[in-house]
Amino acid sequence: METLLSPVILFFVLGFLAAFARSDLSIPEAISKGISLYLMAAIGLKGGILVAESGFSQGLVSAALAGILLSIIIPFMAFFVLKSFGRLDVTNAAAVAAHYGSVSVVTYVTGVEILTGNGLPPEGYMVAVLALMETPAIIVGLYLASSYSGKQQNSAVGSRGELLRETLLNGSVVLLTGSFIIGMIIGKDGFASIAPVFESAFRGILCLFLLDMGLIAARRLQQARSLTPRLVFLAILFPIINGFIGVLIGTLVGLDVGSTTALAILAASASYIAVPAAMRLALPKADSGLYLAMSLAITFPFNVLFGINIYTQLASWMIGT
Amino acid sequence: METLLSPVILFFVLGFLAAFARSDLSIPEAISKGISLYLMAAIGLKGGILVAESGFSQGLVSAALAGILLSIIIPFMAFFVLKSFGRLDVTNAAAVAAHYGSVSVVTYVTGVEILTGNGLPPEGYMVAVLALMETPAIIVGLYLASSYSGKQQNSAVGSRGELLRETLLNGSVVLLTGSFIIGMIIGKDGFASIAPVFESAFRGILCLFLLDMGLIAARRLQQARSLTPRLVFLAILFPIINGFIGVLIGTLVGLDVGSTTALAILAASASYIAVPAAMRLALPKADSGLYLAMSLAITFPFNVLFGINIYTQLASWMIGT
Amino acid sequence: METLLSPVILFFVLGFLAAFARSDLSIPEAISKGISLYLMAAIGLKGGILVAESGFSQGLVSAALAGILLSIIIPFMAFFVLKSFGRLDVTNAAAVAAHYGSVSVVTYVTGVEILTGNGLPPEGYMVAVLALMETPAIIVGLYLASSYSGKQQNSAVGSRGELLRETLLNGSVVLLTGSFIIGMIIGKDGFASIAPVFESAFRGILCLFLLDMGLIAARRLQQARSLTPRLVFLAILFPIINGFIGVLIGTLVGLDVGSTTALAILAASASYIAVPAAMRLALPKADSGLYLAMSLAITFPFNVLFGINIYTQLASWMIGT
Amino acid sequence: MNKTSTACRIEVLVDLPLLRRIKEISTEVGNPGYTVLPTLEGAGHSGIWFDERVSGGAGSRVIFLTITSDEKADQFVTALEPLLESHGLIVTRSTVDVIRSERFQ
Amino acid sequence: MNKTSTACRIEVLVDLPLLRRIKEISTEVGNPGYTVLPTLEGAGHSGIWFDERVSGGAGSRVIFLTITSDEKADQFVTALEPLLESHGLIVTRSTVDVIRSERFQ
Amino acid sequence: MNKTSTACRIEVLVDLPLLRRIKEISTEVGNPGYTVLPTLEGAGHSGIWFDERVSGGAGSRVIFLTITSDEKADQFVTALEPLLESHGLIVTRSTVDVIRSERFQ
Ligand SMILES: Nc1ncnc2c1ncn2[C@@H]1O[C@H](COP(=O)(O)O)[C@@H](O)[C@H]1O
Ligand SMILES: Nc1ncnc2c1ncn2[C@@H]1O[C@H](COP(=O)(O)O)[C@@H](O)[C@H]1O
Ligand SMILES: Nc1ncnc2c1ncn2[C@@H]1O[C@H](COP(=O)(O)O)[C@@H](O)[C@H]1O
Ligand code: NA
Ligand code: NA
Ligand code: NA
Repeated sequence: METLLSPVILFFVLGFLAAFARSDLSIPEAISKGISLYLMAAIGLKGGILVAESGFSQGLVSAALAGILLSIIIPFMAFFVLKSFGRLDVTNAAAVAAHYGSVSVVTYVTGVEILTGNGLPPEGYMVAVLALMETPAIIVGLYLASSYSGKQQNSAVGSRGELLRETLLNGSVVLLTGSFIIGMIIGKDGFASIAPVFESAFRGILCLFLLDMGLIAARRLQQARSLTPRLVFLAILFPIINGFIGVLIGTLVGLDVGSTTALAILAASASYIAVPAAMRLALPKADSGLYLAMSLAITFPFNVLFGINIYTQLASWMIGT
Repeated sequence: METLLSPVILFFVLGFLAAFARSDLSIPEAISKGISLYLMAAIGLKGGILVAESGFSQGLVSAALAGILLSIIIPFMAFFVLKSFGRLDVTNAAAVAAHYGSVSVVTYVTGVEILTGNGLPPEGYMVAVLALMETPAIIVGLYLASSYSGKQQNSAVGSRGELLRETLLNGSVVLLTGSFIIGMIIGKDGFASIAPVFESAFRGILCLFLLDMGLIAARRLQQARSLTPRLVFLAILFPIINGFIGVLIGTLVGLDVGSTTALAILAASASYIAVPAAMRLALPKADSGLYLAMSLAITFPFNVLFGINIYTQLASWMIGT
Repeated sequence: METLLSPVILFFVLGFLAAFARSDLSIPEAISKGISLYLMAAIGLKGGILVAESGFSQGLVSAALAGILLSIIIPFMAFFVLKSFGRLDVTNAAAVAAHYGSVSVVTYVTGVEILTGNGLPPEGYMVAVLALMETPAIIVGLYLASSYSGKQQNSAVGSRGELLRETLLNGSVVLLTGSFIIGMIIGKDGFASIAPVFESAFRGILCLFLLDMGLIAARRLQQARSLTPRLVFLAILFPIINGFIGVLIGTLVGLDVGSTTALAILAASASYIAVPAAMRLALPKADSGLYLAMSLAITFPFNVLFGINIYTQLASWMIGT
Repeated sequence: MNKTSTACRIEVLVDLPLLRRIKEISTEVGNPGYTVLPTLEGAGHSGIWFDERVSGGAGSRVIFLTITSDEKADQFVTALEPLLESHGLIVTRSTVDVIRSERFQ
Repeated sequence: MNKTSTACRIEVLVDLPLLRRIKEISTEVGNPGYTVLPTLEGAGHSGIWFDERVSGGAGSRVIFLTITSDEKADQFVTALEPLLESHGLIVTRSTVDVIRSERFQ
Repeated sequence: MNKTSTACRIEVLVDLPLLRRIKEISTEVGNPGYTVLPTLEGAGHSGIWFDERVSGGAGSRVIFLTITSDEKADQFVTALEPLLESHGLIVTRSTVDVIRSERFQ
């Protein structure tokens, strides 16, 4: 409850309500994009610095494997549910499934803010796990689309290898990983002089970004014509199930409560950056209004408003602090 | 005098001179808009936090009523002066009058900075008064235009109700009010973690914004072809008179010196956000170059450079500190 | 070596590598431009404040004369080398030469950060020298182009006087000079309230800007079709020679180590703001891909990664601390 | 090869606050497809304007671009008429070749 | 006076992630000249989109504009065909007068 | 119904630092109306450019768009000629239908 009254969440709600009331409030796209790059650089740096301090531990390897595993199995499960219960065709089911296998940086960032506020900061290396989880689901999604539809989908836009390269070099992946490495190199001392920007300002800027996310989420929701009640239901069910699996696996591989919750948040979140861009290229017949609506307009708000708290409770209860 | 040498004012002067000398210095529009949203969020938050601390007082109600009253009577007075002495036709007189009835957020913000610097911070609830004063003048302006010109003006663009809804949900009104409410909810404690952005950075960012305002004001002035000496005179007379009335009413309803000055600043300032947008829609025959020049290029600089000081002196003298 | 591991430099390297790997990472142009304006305002303010504290000294006059001298002789020397060894035609040689005679604000800013980190902060008035050195080389470049090609080059776009006016009123020159003057007026006390933005945030924002510079430099390099090995060689040789001359002259006129190094950095750096814009107008036949590649994609990285350190060592050795 | 045929390309230069109305009008005449393009500045009988954004889009203009059939173009332009005069819209119309013209009926 | 002659003006409305491919295709048919224009928002059979940038350009579109000879235009459009259907590109073509037409061969 | 008639639509792709001159030339031939459109990137004989803004607009281009009468179009293009060759402007011209053509004389 208290979490819901944090400024970050309140700004999200403000944006959502404003767009719903059809206010013309809007943040220039250049600013949104700039803030989103800032958030990635900041979260990458912070993760790197934490790792520089505590050193790579065994936990990193387990968490990384757990993350990759999750980003492969989640799209498989999601695909079949979307096709059967969700009544989507193969292409759309595969495209949506890929989104749920990948991750949302801002959900993660918001989660870390809340966890840190509750005295449960996740390990720094979870940022590396975040970066690792961005891409695999895209490959799984494309595999699903081509095996089940029986045709090669993206011949016109270049080979699959090229698409893979583009996805791995997606700006957000590169910036996150690069900043993580920079954080490891500079360590806490090197960070001091840039901390006013990348640390002190972080929460305030996150507020502005979530205001924008609220606006965008509500607008996407209003314009989502192909969103059936079944799909809305799935867009809430998926994060719960995936978050639950995340908590389970995190506990099994021996992560602490904060990191387990972080893994659950990654599992539960759905991409809205790297994956949509890849899907527009590789599965152009998939309905972009649909996957963006599910990921941005339903799953994202759900996670931010409720999911993060649920996974935290679950993890605390499972691991027992 | 000292006020004129504050960095905020000096950056305004720099922008003004640069544009006057026809330098190509310019701030990208996305940045201007981003900063303007930031300023509204920050001022809203700060007001809300102050109210959360001191509680809603009787002062709020009086100030709110005083503000709404001002924003109704000012356009009436301005309209007749603009029509007779200013020699404007009905439509232009009504459009310009609406600007003077409404308020300028940045003038207010600059005023608060100066007042706070002088140890006279206005009450937090004045932000709510600011939000309340944005809209009524638009309605009065439209009323004046249609009663005196004898024809329905905006039939082509939808009903008056729709226009009213759009104005009330104008981005700046929504953000200001929303942030004010968020400020009241989070209070001083919740604000701490976002204070580096919304408080410490405020003055520096305001400098950059006023640099831009200086550029824009000078460019508007250079391009204002329909600006007669009489109208220039009125664009300086209006803030003085309205500021004076503001001080009077503020004193009458029992506000303190800071808040009285704030009310005077609101009365004296002219809108350049919500009102121009509404006028383009509802009174398209009015000359946008004219009302923006009067409001942005003359009244705004006048208030920032001289008005704020004048109203402060007047209020101090009337209320006597 | 240590310098190479500062976050500012590492972000530059990250950008460079990302663009080289053809990642789609990119910073919105509005943000780049906004940050670049911010950096100029900040560096101008800081210089002005330093001068306000220490007063104008004799050093300023010597440094200013030294700077102007450098910005006149460098393009002459560069022109003949570019024409003979570099095998460029008159127009291109003149255009490139003008770039090397002028200065790069960001190289200077990065240099000051490194110098300050090493306990060798240059005098505040070096910012004024920076502003003075932006323009003269343009005039020399145009003079060279018209005397050696034997024809009037820019008749179609207005007189030379007009071009000069435009260059002197170039946004970056105006903002730098204006902020410098504001800094002198407000002094340390007036600066306190805006320091969180213009001082504490400086390094962090510089990181983001250098990330962008890395991206742009690498992209320019990839697209530079007319860049011959000889020109690449010159784009590295010029900063070394010019930096060396800068150290010499700085030592001769009696500057301290920090200021001497700063003068060397100014001499060694090549413009990529004021000069390219002027050249597009006045020498349109010159290849903009070429001069931007030399200045932005080779000389800039060279200076940031190696040059600044070399000039510091040289100055320390010559002046002997 | 794809069937090429002709269609009507309409561009409307419109004040940002009025864009919503233009979209509604276009949709009402059964022409839901459009693309909006940005502009930077301009000049005309009513003087110079430039997009500074601080005045809430009052001074900003965008181009509403639609490709449609001749009939729908006529209907659209007719429906725009009241706004044309009052709000000083600039409307141009030209014929273009389109591929897969069935999309623009 | 400069020689004026006619050329073919092609506009392709394309998803940002696909732009690179369009450039390649244009270059492959021997038509290396182009200019890219921004757009703000739009609507069509697949609903409304707007450029919010946070979703990595997935929702953004740009206009690829090229002026070329009739032959090259034909070749370009033919080479685009596989993408036309699959990726829902919008292609319009018109004739314009150009000055110094030798630049657009 | 509004009177429709034809006018001449001219587009000039121009380097940002040169825009001021183009406006002056247009005004000098008695054609004060124009709209400026942004561009993002492009390629031509002189290589690829993209709008990164840090190099002060040297690498940026915009489109100067004007709708005018045939005569004024001729005059404008003639007045542009010296710049055409020297500054590598790209000028296209086409005929469009306009409503309220009296505005574009
Ligand atoms: N008739 C049209 N006129 C202009 N733009 C269109 C039209 N139809 C579609 N578009 C643009 O093309 C995009 C994709 O169209 P569609 O594939 O029909 O959804 C739309 O979002 C618009 O930006
Ligand atoms: N064929 C073309 N079609 C569209 N734009 C072009 C074409 N050729 C050149 N341009 C544009 O004009 C700029 C300068 O062309 P150029 O002088 O040939 O390098 C290019 O960078 C493009 O933006
Ligand atoms: N002849 C023209 N060519 C292109 N754009 C024009 C022309 N005339 C007017 N405009 C645009 O339309 C806006 C309004 O025109 P006006 O109502 O004449 O002031 C101008 O600011 C320009 O952006
Ligand atoms: Na996930
Ligand atoms: Na007022
Ligand atoms: Na130099």
